[in-house]
Amino acid sequence: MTTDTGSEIVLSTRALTKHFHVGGGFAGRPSRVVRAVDGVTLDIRARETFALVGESGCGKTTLGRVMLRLQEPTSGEIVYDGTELTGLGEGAMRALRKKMQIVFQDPYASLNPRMRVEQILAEPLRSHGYGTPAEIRERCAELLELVGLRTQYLRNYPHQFSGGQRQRIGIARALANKPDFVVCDESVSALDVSIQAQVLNLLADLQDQLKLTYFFITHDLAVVRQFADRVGVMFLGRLVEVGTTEEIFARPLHPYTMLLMAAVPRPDPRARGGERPMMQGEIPSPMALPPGCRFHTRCPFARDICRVEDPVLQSRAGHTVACHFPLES
Amino acid sequence: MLMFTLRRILVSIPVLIGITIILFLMMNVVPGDPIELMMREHASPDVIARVRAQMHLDDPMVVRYFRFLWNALQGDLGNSIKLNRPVTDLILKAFPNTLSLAVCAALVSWIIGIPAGILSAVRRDSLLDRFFMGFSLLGVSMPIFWSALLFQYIFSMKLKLLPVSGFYGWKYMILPAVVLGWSSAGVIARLTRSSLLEVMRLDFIRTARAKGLRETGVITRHALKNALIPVVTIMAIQVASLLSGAVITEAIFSIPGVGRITVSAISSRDMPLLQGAVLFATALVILGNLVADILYSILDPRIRAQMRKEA
Amino acid sequence: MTRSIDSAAAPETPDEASFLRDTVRAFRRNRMAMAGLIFILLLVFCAVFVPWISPHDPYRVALDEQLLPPSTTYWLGTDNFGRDVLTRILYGARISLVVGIVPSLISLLIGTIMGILSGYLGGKTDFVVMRLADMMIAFPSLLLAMVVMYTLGANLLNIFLALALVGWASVARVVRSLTLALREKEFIEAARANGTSRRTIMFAHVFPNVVPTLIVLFSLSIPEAIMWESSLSFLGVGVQPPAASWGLLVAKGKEYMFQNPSVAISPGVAILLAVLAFNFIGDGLRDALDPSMKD
Amino acid sequence: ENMLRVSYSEDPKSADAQMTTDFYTLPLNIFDRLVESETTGPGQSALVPGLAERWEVSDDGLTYTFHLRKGVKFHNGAVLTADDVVYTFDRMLNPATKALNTDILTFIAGAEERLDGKADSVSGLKALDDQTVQITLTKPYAAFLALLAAPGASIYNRAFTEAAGDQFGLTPETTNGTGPFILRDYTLNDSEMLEANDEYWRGRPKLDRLLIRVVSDPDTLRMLFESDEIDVFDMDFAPTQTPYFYGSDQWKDHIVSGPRVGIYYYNINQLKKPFDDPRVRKAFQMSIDRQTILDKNFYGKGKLENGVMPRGLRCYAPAEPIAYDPAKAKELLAEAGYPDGVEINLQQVSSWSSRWSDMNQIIQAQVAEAGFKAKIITTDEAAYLAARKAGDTDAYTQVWSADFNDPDNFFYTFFSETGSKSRGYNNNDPEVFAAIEKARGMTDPAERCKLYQDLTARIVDTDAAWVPLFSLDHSFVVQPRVKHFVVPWNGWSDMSYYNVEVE
Amino acid sequence: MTQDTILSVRGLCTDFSGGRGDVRVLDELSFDVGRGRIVGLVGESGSGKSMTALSLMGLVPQPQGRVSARSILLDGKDLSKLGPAGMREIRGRDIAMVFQEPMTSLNPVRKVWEQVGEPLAIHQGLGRRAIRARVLEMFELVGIPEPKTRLDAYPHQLSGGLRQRAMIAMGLICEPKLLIADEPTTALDVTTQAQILRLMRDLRDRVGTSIIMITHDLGIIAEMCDEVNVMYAGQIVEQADVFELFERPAHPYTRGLLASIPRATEPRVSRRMPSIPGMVPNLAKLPEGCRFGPRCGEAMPICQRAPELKSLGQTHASRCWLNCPQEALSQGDAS
Ligand SMILES: Nc1ncnc2c1ncn2[C@@H]1O[C@H](COP(=O)(O)OP(=O)(O)OP(=O)(O)O)[C@@H](O)[C@H]1O
Ligand SMILES: Nc1ncnc2c1ncn2[C@@H]1O[C@H](COP(=O)(O)OP(=O)(O)OP(=O)(O)O)[C@@H](O)[C@H]1O
Ligand SMILES: [Mg+2]
Ligand SMILES: [Mg+2]
Repeated sequence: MTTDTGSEIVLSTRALTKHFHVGGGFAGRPSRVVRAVDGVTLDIRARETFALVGESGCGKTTLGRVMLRLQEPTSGEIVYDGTELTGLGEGAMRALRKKMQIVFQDPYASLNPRMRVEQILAEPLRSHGYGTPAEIRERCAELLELVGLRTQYLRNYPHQFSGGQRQRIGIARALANKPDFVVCDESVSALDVSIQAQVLNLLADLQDQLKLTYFFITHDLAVVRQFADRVGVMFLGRLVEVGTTEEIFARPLHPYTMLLMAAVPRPDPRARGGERPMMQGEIPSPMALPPGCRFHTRCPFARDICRVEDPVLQSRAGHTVACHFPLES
Repeated sequence: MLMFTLRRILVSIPVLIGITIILFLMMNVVPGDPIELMMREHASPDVIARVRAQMHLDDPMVVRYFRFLWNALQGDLGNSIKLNRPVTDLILKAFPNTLSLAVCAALVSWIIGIPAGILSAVRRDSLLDRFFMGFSLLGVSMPIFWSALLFQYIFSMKLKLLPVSGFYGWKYMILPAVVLGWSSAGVIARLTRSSLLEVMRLDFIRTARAKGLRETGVITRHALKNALIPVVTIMAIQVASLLSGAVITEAIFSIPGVGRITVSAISSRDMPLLQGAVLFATALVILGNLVADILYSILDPRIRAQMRKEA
Repeated sequence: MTRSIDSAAAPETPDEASFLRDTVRAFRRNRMAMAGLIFILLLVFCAVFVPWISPHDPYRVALDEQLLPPSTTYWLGTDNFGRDVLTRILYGARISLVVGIVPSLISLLIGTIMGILSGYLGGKTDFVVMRLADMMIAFPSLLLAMVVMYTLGANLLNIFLALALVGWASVARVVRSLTLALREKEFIEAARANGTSRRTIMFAHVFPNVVPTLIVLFSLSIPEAIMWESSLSFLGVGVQPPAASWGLLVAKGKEYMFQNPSVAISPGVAILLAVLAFNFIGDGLRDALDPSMKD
Repeated sequence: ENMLRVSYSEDPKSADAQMTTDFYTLPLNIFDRLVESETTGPGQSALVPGLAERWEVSDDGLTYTFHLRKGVKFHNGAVLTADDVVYTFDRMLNPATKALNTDILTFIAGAEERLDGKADSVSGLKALDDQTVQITLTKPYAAFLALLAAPGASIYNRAFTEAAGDQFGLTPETTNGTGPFILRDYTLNDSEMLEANDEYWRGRPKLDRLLIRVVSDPDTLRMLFESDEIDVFDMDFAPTQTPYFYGSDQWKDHIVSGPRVGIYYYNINQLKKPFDDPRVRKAFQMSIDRQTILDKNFYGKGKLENGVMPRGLRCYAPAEPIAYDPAKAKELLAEAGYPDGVEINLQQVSSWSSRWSDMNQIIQAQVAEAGFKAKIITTDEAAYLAARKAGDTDAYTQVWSADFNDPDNFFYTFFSETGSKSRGYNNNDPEVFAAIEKARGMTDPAERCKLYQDLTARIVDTDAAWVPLFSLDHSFVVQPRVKHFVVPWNGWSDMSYYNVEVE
Repeated sequence: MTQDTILSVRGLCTDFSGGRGDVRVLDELSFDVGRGRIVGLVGESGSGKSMTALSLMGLVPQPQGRVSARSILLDGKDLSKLGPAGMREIRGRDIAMVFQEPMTSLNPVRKVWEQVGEPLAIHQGLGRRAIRARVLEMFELVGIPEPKTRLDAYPHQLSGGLRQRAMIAMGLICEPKLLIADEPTTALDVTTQAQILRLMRDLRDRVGTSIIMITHDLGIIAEMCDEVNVMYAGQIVEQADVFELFERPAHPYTRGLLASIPRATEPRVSRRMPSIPGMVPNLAKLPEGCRFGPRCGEAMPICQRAPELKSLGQTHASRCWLNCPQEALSQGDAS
């Protein structure tokens, strides 16, 4: 391990749930429920990079947003640095936001096209009463330098930057108030390969320098392997497997994890063609979850019990997994 | 679908009630007494007072409002003060005229507006585009009473093709419908144009072209239906707004429609008639919106699914 | 510093072209829109300086010079009081432009505030505001305007009021739907994640992003208001003579159509041109402000 | 087919004469009155027997006995009786009717009590037998017979009218009279169709049918007329077309014109400054160039008036001419303490025809020369009526044409105690009030006329309480096939089409 | 050009005229596609991959875009000499295209089978029944489960994977000689992506269609392609057999690219990954000489001059001075 992951827990969730009601409304029939996040219990340690992987629509973004209370959880607890967030009032929550930040996927959409870089960076500072305008200006310049951009860009608009530069601005904004905990929601997915590496390097440097904790949401397993300390694999609103990166990649216990990893195309023409196992069928809708293990419809190893009983997350061979019949390596 | 319709109707109830309250307040806070207006100086103050009392005009406003509401709920909109006829009768007699005018006008505006919009979108920035957009905007830019005069003069006086005014058959409908329809054709044309331009930028148009489809095929088979979705929804609303916007046309072409009744109700402070007419017109606009939504869902399978799910 | 990698290749002077400049450039390339703009500017100039430009008094009554045909003294002839039609049209431009602009501004202001509040706050606020807007939209607009004019009296202020009442609701609807879309944007979410207050978000993030649409709405609602005023004038509840507005001039001139067509046609043409010009400007702005139409 | 097509600019709203003060064409053609005023020449009329064959007036002028014509039938076949007459008048005075024309009958004994709801019947109304009606007045009133010829005094059938209730006159089914035409079709805001009454007691009218179309737009009306969809073009509905028709070779020979027993005037409110001062009022009179307005704005189709009575009215005599003299007016203003001019308001109503606003604009320009800074105030009718009643107006212009041929119709309307206040003159001159009351009861026509002429001098010259302008001719253009079209004596648009013929 | 070449492009240039003058987005592209081969087109965003596809299809937005080429031979026929009508004949019949976004590339208001079968109606004039039958066959071929019930579905009723399968069915329905797939799996999940890629390869094996595979994912290239063209700023910078490319990348850009791909198969060594400094140049403001020069760690003085695409053997070519040592050295001396 290259980062000194502390053992103290910076953020944890207990049975965190977020359900969306779609349709319905008054006088309509009861609306349908999307179980975007369905009972997630998770501990994130200080100064680690915790990666969350899973397929599109499995609830990664929702989990990240709920953790920051950008969306209200339906039930469950979020404890940040000893503070229970769920019951917190508006004002207290706003104050806490200094310490918890988020970097978004889309560098285009996450910067207000009508604001100059300076205004973008100053906003979080102002929201938390950072100091005099002069101090704020100074801090903005400092931030820009921190992410490797020249300070004369302060007066430019977002559209005058390339994707990678924009993402740096997004990162600078997240770092404005010296947070401890940063959610990176697909922060490098939209970037070109050659730029992606630059930004990942930047994130790594900043983590070392500023002692940050990353909650790193992605669907790119390669990035996870190269960047994360621990990994959580999510499937339809549930965590199905959690462990250190090496553990998970070397010995996936959950069939889903295994299949996910098998699906990643390898940048090596010699490795192709090998008959890797492949998932069949479609992912069930989060509105109509099957009974039992929610993965059983696609699982090549499913047995009777899987169709009836929902497995719980349990410790197994150094990491945790939610499966009746975890794979043995 | 039924649930959806029901829900929409439920939501529009506060709107209707709100409108009657606003009207009631507006007409009551300003000076002017329908009885006095009706009797002018011919009646002594005593007589006026007596009549007012007979018509319950002296009751507190709240009482009067709730009486109105209660009666309206039972389908009784009262008697017109000035015309001395049941409001419901008056409106129901005048309504078919206005409706046929509005529908014909809407047809005209579609006949002008939609092809104009399509052509100018397809030939964007060409002379043709300018011409068609200009033509439909011309209708928007001419006061109705002005274009009415022009059309009457040309088609009735000079060419003797159509009757000047009146409402006794389909021939009488043409001029007013053209005048009124032309005035709203610009909206349709502009919407069609921008909507089509928008659709033509979408990915599936490229897909259609990649199949080797001709440009006309691309437009008729792929772009048009998508582009017309917002247009059609506006069209339904437009019929409703033409219904209430026909005031001037009705006056010029001597059409005994709702608009004329309403105008005279305003100037004579004929509250029951005005309330009734506005309530009716409003209900129609709401109905138009509802129809628009239903049309929307018929045209767009995504919305259809949505509504089925919601209901 | 190792991290400055990026700056090395970045352009020294970043692309100067700002949003505004792009818009102006795109607008200027649109010939119809430019023609419209020039016409309107000319009109505004004439309207402002008409007392110095025109030798005629717009209110002088000279019954022996009734309904003269166009001549070198009276370029567009005279009306039934012997007043110079051109001068009246230019004076009319003052009122008509004001009638076009002021109520549009008012409805834009109200509509924007309501729309942003409704769209951003959602919930009860949204329900109430939208039902209010529904009411205004469902209320037959010409009748609403007439009710206002009849009950509160026919004067300029009430015309503003009537037109603003009619206009704000549709603005609010548009702004609301824009706000709803913006609310889902990541930069708004980022602001919330920063602990930025709702007021600041609405004011500093949502508002600037609806401005381009507002500009387009504005330019398109001016001609609409001009037409509304002419309808009200025709019904006798608009601007009152001897003041002149285009709507009034056309409505009055119509009576003399067969004696001196110029009296009716000239102000009509003025309306026509101005409305077309504003429409072209509006379309030009829409195209110029819509980034997807830009290359 | 033998049909005459005429137009109205607004829907008459009802055929019930008791319910309207504006629209008399339907009553005049559907009903008859006890007495009729017949047009005997341009601007001239005579009272002739109508449903009453003959009548007697008692010497004290208080009791009128009418002998009804025998065998007159209503459209529904009912025979006219004296009880119908009593019923008709009682209905008008019955407060439940909410009738508008009650002042026709207020002289009848007991009328006020009935109106005020203090009595269930009118003591002065009696059916002596089936054919005889006796009406008793509270005091003699010289113009009573003329009043009974007014459209508002049309006679209804008791049984039918009672059954129709408040729907009387609104539909063909609820309308019934004795007149020359029968209402066959009534489409609100569109048209009314009348058909000849074959049983009419005076003989069947020459027209088979009479169509009254509602056409509110003047240009449309003209085009309808020119494309032969209308037979009679009423220039009152489209005054700006006057020069066109007078100048048109096709039409100028088909113009039927007649004087109007009506007068254009300016009202002045004496309750407020500056018109509380007679010098200011005089100045106002003198600062208006009436001849120019008449010539230019009304194409010279009329005559200047200098009194309260227009030409054609009984007792009319030319009055002292009012000179147009802005210089003098200015002097008078200065004398009254306004050397720098004075501000006044000219009131108008937005829904009125543009004729009034045109006139105000011209006068605004004209009186400016004398130093009146006139502001034109436009309100809606309700607000205007309220303001007038409250005495808040300065001046307004209007026209009044005779309902019945008697000066009382003018003097009482404007300068009686009630009229002066409710119409916003506030010419609170007790002598004038007394004189008007006195004139009403005078029986000697010559003496009575003299009194009215003196009153004119007093009101117009001495008090300058009123600004007479002019009386206009009323012109119609008719299609060549229309025969015997005559402008009614009072110059109204409302008329009986009994004598008109179509080829 | 050999018998086995289905497409041979020579000197393809595409220019755009816009607000700020003309921009050349494709600069002298030349490449071949062999019969039954899968040729990859890889490069970063904006490098001109999609534009290449559109240029071949004749779908470059008009009138801003202009395409010119010395020749574009499709099975011997020169597309660059065909007019719009001729191109329409070819499109959908001889060359078909599968687009990136399966959701937006299908018309939301028309049933899937109508859309998939439309090329048949256009090019073969088949009736509705025949088309429906063919579409059903195609659905089976591309592995759409329960194909019968999917015929009458609307696009929104299908999942992303199914939609992309339908798109592929649409592309293949006229049995084109060449299928261009522009990032066909970018919008899909990893697992679905793998299914689609396998499907495309199977189809190539069974039907024998040649495929141009456009992607920015070198993993996909390695999985799928026989040959690769690497694009940078509107030019092909390296052209090679896929094994050649991954084992002996000749261009510094390709090398940088390969190095900066994170690998899921190898344990982490360091968190700092090799990366190419700088950013992709703006086509309107290209650097002098080699377009990659400013970002290149191995830049030399001669890189001020634009290098040519130089053959390094039968199956390999690269656009870099490093591959022409003599010239590079002599130039270096001269300057
Ligand atoms: N506001 C919302 N209302 C209703 N459903 C929602 C809402 N937000 C998310 N969902 C649903 O919740 C589920 C999880 O969504 P989420 O965005 O968290 O997935 P994700 O894993 O981040 O997917 P992706 O990889 O595509 O970003 C999805 O089915 C989505 O449709
Ligand atoms: N309409 C246009 N006008 C001017 N330039 C354009 C236009 N469309 C595309 N371009 C330019 O052409 C270049 C090539 O674009 P292209 O879409 O082919 O890139 P790409 O390699 O497919 O990228 P991506 O991976 O993002 O799809 C880009 O630099 C782009 O800016
Ligand atoms: Mg997500
Ligand atoms: Mg692309």
